[in-house]
Amino acid sequence: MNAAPIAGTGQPLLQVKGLKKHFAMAKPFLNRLLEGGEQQTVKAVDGLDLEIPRGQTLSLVGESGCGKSTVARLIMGLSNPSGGSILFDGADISRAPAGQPADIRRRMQMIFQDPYASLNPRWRVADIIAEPLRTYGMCASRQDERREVDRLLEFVGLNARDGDKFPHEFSGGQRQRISIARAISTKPEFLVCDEPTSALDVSVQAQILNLMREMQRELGLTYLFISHDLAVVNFMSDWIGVMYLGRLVEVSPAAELFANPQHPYTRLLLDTIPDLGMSKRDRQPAAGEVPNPINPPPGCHFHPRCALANERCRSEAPVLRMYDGGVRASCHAVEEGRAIEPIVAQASAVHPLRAAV
Amino acid sequence: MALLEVENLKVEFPTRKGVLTAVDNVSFNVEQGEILGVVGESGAGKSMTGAAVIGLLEPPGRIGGGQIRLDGKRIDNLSPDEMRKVRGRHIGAIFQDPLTSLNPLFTVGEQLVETIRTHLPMSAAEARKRAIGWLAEVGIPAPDRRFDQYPHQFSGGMRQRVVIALALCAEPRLIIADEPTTALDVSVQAQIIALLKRVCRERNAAAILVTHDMGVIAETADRVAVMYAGRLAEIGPVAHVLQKPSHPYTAGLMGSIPRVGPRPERLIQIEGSMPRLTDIPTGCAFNPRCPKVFAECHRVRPELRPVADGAAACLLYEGVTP
Amino acid sequence: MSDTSFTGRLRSFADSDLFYSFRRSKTTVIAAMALALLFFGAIFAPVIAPYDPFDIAHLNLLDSELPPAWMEGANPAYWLGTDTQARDVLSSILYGLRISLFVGFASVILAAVLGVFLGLVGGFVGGIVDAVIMRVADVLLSFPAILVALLINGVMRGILPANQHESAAILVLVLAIGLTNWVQYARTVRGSTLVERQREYVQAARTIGVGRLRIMLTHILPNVLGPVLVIATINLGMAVLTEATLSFLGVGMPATQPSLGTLIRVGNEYLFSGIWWVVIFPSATLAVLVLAVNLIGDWLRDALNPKLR
Amino acid sequence: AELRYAAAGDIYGLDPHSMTDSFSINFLQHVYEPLVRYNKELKIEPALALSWEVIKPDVIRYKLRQGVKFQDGADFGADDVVVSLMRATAEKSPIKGNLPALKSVEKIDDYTVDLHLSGPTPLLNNYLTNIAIFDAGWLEKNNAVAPVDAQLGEEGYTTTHANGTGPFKVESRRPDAQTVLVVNEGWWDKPEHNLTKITFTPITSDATRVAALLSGEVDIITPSPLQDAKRIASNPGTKVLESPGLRSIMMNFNMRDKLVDGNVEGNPFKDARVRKAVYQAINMDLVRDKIMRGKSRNAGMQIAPEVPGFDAKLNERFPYDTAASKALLAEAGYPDGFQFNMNCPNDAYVNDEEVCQAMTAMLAQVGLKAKLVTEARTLHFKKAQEGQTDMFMIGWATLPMLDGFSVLSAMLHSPEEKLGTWNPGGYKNAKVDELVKKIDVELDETKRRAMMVEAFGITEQEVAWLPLHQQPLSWAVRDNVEVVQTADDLLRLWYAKVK
Amino acid sequence: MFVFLVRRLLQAVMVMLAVAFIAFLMFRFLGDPVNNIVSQDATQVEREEVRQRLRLDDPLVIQYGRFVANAASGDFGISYRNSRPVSALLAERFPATAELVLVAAILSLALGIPLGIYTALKPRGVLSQGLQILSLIGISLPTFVTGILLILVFSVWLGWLPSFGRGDVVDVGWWSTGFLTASGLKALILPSFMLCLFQLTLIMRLVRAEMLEVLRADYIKFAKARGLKNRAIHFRHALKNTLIPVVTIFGLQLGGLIAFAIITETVFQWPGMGALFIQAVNFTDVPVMAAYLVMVSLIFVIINTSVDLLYNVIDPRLRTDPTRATGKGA
Ligand SMILES: Nc1ncnc2c1ncn2[C@@H]1O[C@H](COP(=O)(O)OP(=O)(O)OP(=O)(O)O)[C@@H](O)[C@H]1O
Ligand SMILES: Nc1ncnc2c1ncn2[C@@H]1O[C@H](COP(=O)(O)OP(=O)(O)OP(=O)(O)O)[C@@H](O)[C@H]1O
Ligand SMILES: [Mg+2]
Ligand SMILES: [Mg+2]
Ligand code: NI
Repeated sequence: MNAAPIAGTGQPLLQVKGLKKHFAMAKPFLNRLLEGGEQQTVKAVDGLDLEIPRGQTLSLVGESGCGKSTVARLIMGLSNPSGGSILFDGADISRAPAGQPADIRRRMQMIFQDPYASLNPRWRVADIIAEPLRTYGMCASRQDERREVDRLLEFVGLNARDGDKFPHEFSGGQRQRISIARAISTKPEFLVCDEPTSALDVSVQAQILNLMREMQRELGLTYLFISHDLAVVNFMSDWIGVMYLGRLVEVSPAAELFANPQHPYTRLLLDTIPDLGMSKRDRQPAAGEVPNPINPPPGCHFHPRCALANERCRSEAPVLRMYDGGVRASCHAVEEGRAIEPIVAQASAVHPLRAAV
Repeated sequence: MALLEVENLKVEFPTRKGVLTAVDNVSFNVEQGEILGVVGESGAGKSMTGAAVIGLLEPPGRIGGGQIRLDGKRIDNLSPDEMRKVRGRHIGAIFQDPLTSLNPLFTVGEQLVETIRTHLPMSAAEARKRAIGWLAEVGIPAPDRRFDQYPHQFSGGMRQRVVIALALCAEPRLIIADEPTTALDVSVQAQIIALLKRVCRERNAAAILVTHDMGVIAETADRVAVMYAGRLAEIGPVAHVLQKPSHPYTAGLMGSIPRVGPRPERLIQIEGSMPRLTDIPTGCAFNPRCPKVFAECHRVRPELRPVADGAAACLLYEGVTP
Repeated sequence: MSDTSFTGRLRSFADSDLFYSFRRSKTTVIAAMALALLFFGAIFAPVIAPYDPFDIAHLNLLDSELPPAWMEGANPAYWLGTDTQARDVLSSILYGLRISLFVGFASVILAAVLGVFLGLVGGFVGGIVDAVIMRVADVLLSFPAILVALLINGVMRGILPANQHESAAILVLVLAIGLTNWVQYARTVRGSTLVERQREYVQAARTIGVGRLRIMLTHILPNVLGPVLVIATINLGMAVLTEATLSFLGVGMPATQPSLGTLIRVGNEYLFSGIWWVVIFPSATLAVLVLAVNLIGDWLRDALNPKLR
Repeated sequence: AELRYAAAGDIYGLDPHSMTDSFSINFLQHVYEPLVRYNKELKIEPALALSWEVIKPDVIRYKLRQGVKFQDGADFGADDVVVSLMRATAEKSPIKGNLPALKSVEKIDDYTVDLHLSGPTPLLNNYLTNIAIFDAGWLEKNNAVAPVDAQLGEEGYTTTHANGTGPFKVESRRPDAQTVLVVNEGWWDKPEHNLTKITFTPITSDATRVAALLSGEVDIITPSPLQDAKRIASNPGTKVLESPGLRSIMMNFNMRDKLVDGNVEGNPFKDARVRKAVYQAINMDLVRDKIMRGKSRNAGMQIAPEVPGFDAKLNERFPYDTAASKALLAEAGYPDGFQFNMNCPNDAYVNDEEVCQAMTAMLAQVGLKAKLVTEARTLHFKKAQEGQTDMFMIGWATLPMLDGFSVLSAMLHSPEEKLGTWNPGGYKNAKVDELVKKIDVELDETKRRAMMVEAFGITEQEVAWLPLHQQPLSWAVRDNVEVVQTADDLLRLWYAKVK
Repeated sequence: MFVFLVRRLLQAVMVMLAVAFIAFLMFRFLGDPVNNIVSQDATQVEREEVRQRLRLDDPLVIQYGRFVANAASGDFGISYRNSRPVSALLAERFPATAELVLVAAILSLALGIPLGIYTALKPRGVLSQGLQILSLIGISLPTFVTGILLILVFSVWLGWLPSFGRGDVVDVGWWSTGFLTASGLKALILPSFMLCLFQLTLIMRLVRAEMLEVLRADYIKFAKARGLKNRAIHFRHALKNTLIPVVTIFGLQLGGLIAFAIITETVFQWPGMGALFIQAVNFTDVPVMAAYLVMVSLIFVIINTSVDLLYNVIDPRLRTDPTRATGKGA
């Protein structure tokens, strides 16, 4: 893949700098008063730097709770960042609530994870798809609107007549198509997709992923794609960012990440991909679970699970550093060259596969 | 003789619009110590098959036909009380969500001891020792301290370990694991699967592993059954089914899985989606989506036929030619 | 299913699961029929009631205490007999039903509107507004409805000028019962709102830039109304009963504008004197009314509960 | 034997000086006694006083009974009378109105007292039947010489403790639940009763009270609901005691300048023709036959035949005649009638609410629209006295006076100081006012009666009030109980026998 | 746990202050207290004098403070109707109501829970369908009608049970109890039955609904999969989980019992606080109304607080993790 360096040509469509979101774990006032202790916070996103070049896809992967969805919500303006900035096409929208300013927000839309929950069960499909059109006043007349809706339905592979139905009359894959139709109805340039296929069966997932790639080609869309599935991410992305407890531990061009994972956590993730060829192999995955985000370990958050951890890792938080091939990783071990050779065998031999049927 | 023999199993749901057949004429065997993977799309009937075997179909669901034999003895027509004695003692089960599988009001220890003493003649003290042993066995650190804790004091992965201990503590010879890892984090999933594999092997227990996840099957199962719309599409050794699928559906399924490595321009995709149980087409249930469909497919329902090392239900293998 | 015409909708309703489960439950069908009959009687009381019990100019004491038509000494013009004031018992019941049902409906509507509104606002806006609403709700909830109703009733009577009491009685009752019962709606709606608010379709609407109020009204409201309907049905029975109880305690409807409860209170005094019809018929009507409402409420609750499907 | 008694309400406390409620005062006469009392025939007879003589028109001398002991053993004497009468008439006493004429009491010797009055008081003994005599020493000891005024947040020893000379003593009392009296063995009078114990229970609900009698849980109930008479009579073991009573039920008219809730200018009731129209629109025979089950006695006067001042001719009612009524209304300028409000109690008199409902129905037939309000008696009488009604119901038994003057002074005299206290409608007739003042001081009984009849005659012609009927007394007892039923509706259990 | 306690207590105090405020307002809304005191024809000067004597010319806040202070020391003034201190009246009546409510509560639990379990376990049995219908009728019949019918049948027709009152009572200290005499116990039967009927059906329905819900839970399915005996599943696993919400609701219902005692006491002439209250309402005896309100709220608050505490004791999730102690559910 063309691993275009981050500071490549032109201005990236989306730029996120030092993005932070801290949730106050509001212990009731009285508890604090009587039990002492400070106000606790969950650092759901803790200083995130990202850039997504126009027309490309950046994916975020990481375990549940690492803050992927929070990033998506921050970018869409669904919640206010505690710090940092979000630039869309050069304009700072980090403090603008969802939908505002209309001329910028219209250009960015979102596709959600759960095709069952993302459509209002009491609305007709045509109304659902037309809602953004109405809100941004993009259609002159009802006929206009209906024509546009029909076009969108057919674009995503549904029948124009389906507009009169209710969501419950559709299968999961079809619903996700409706969500997509709604998302592209305002002719956005940028789509945030938060695990758009994780609730779908593989055979349907393939349809949706193909559709999204086609759309990208045809409409020149830029994606922020979120998933916990590395194989899916590989299929979709130009860039992959690996998150761990609110921080990016590694951002690399997709091929580079698989070929040459730097951060030990990335390696761990790659190692969890079961693979077809090594059938019945006993893996001994890294022990331990994702730590509690309320009280993350000091220094490098990953150090308790990391074989390479040393004193420095326990006390000092690493920062993202640029390495060869556009790879950026935040790890003292990598920086110091303590990291051993990549553990995951590469593309040539077997086809590791991680799949959800 | 196989440990478990399922023959022409039918699971039905009477509804206002007639009887739904959620599992339709499914037959398979599970050998001693073998892990049989069951895959298929959501709603294909995987869980219902498992539930029928362990006798826990929720009403109005019912077994509408066929036989289930454990060690050659029929168990599908046992009285509720006899069936209860089979459950836990001979067949154990693990469900998807470890969070809700444990009763929040009883300590982990109480639940273990209770299960052990229901099935094995043991004093409370012995049972306690045995229970702590099980906790240690499934890899829970400081088991004697953990024994007296409540489920909510355990993390998700630990809870699933407890669930496994509970399913195994009366030493059944067959375990039905219905998506035991879907609710867990990616990195924990692998741990649990490894654990399951280890205990099955050590105790020479067989398992039916129901899952969405082809990767899990690939690593864990000896044989795999592929279900589609309540029917068995294909069954055979893992390597065979995954690498050289016989049924067009299995083939499509394998193709549509994204893989790590050089990425294709498009994934192979099967058009459409699995039919609802209410309108399964006549003939082969897969015929509307099948790339190799021919006229007969719309009329004749294929039987499971031996193909290579396994078996597939496709007219292509019935000597019918397009 | 996607036919938007009226007949189409009707057909799709007749085809729906709800209607199917309704048809299958015989008790519910019977209850619905009984309820329809009572509603009909109440709504068209002025038309179908043989007499107007409020038209005192046409009462004749000579006709008082006549037994029901099938008994000896009865005047067949009065099917269910007459009371001590020569009022036709059947007509009194129809008019009393009117008042009972009016109080029931009005207070349920008041409670529902108030509760839904507060619940929506509390759940959607959150923060201090929510905290205040819910604390008030907690306090109200820990007091039994009948007591709160008694108190509100007492205070209202205290505030109103003395000669307004009679005419305001019905409003006082509606207020007292309505203000007592909103909590349940508010809690339920708030709960569902908290859930719905997190639903992705709401997030989707927000990303589009739909305003808060609009989201609340067009997206969330329709989706939280299911349980409200169930509560409202069950509450209707409770409200009718509460009204009757207050009237029985003498703080409800006055004898000049009797509700079913008042009829029972007044008739109660004649229970031993052989004029049983003045108390038995209103009691039976009340019981049938509440029973029918409760049966339908029960059914509705089960039918709308996705877990029970 | 034990007698179990249930009434519709409880007594207000144990201090007969702290309340005006005649039921409570009467009940307490089983414990406390007055100087003179009514006997079975409602004639005045000596009680704690033996005899009396008029020394001067305004000074009466009472000789007291000797050898009487209070229930705590103390002797009865003149000091007790002085202290008790002064206590009852003290400035703060709630019942000072029950003995308005008393100025002071003078002890002559241990068993003689002089009562100094503000003027000639023909009805002094009638008043005195209602004033209980306390033990002076006991009052002093318990710091209760001053009357108790509950409204000011005071609680007296006497509210919860009793010590009289009467035939029974209080054994225990739980308000609203049970008051138990036991026989006073040391009573001065020879008991006609054979009771050892009286258990008194208030039961508010008519139905429950009847049920209690029918199920044999009580021996006597007062009142017994009229409508249940048949049932009680037909029940083996119970019977109904009925007789005409003293209490006359009547309606007052608002004669102030405006109607409280009317739809016409001014106040039509100021016109006697309108009042008469109302009168003639009401069919009391029907009310008697249907609502009162034939048990009431229709009245043209505001007093019962037993009461001095009664006149048979005056007791004739104007005939029920709707045509005449309508004609009168038309004549007065209200051919289509008008609207006004009518207030009635719902717990004070026999079938009070029903009677009022029936009246509104009858009035409607001549086009008069009465907006009926029925309430508990406390609220009702408060409103009535504050003039918040156009027509209200009241019942008057003239007790304890047992004399027509009671009606004349309280209800027919125009409101003025202590007179006309129950004339909130504001009826005023100079001649009547003059007669009332004369009657008040006239000691000659025949003259007095003649004047009373004259006054009643005037007011009747003017339809000052609307008399309805005397309500029947209705008690019910078990067959083995014998009680004396007097027209004043008061139960005197010292005449009771249980077989 | 300590924090939880403090928070609940603070909340309870807030509630009581609010209730006291309402009670205080009642004095003002339901008529000027001066009018209740002076005679009809008192002059303006006299009225002012009384006003000053009662310190009614102080600012409202101060008066409220005084009211609260008095109420806290149990002083609610003197009943207009009974001429006795309200606190003494209430104290006298309290045992009657407490015993009635206690017996009714025990009855409704002792019958409601087993019936609820039965109907949940045998949802399609004839008997439980019958019970279901009966329970619906139970909540549909106005309690006063039931009470009257009970009297008619058991006192008047059959003559088995007394129709009114408490029977003989025995004083144990200041507490007068009807538990110690035969007639006292007999007198309890009808009223407590009438009072518990509604709650009984309510609890039965609640237990049934809750139990059915629990029986659908995953852990029950898993318990079955472990081959546990039905008895253990139903009565150990399901019942314990069922009872947690039932405890909360029962706390609320206990309040309901106290309130509904008003009707029972009216029908059966039961000399309790409810009868006192309804008489006070009819007589506008404001001090009694206010005191009843404050007293009953105090009882409610105590009950609710103890239920919350109990809840924390029986639910291990709350016991070990006090931050989750959110009190009762919906
Ligand atoms: N509104 C909130 N209040 C408090 N904490 C929150 C809130 N929203 C998210 N969090 C916390 O922030 C962290 C990140 O959550 P987020 O939903 O972004 O994770 P995720 O990576 O999307 O996980 P998943 O894969 O499960 O969707 C979690 O620990 C979560 O508990
Ligand atoms: N109570 C029921 N009534 C009617 N149909 C039912 C009922 N329960 C399950 N089914 C149907 O039975 C079929 C098989 O369900 P099953 O749970 O076995 O699917 P599955 O393969 O386990 O799916 P998943 O991967 O989603 O768990 C489904 O199509 C479902 O619709
Ligand atoms: Mg997420
Ligand atoms: Mg399943
Ligand atoms: Ni997945």
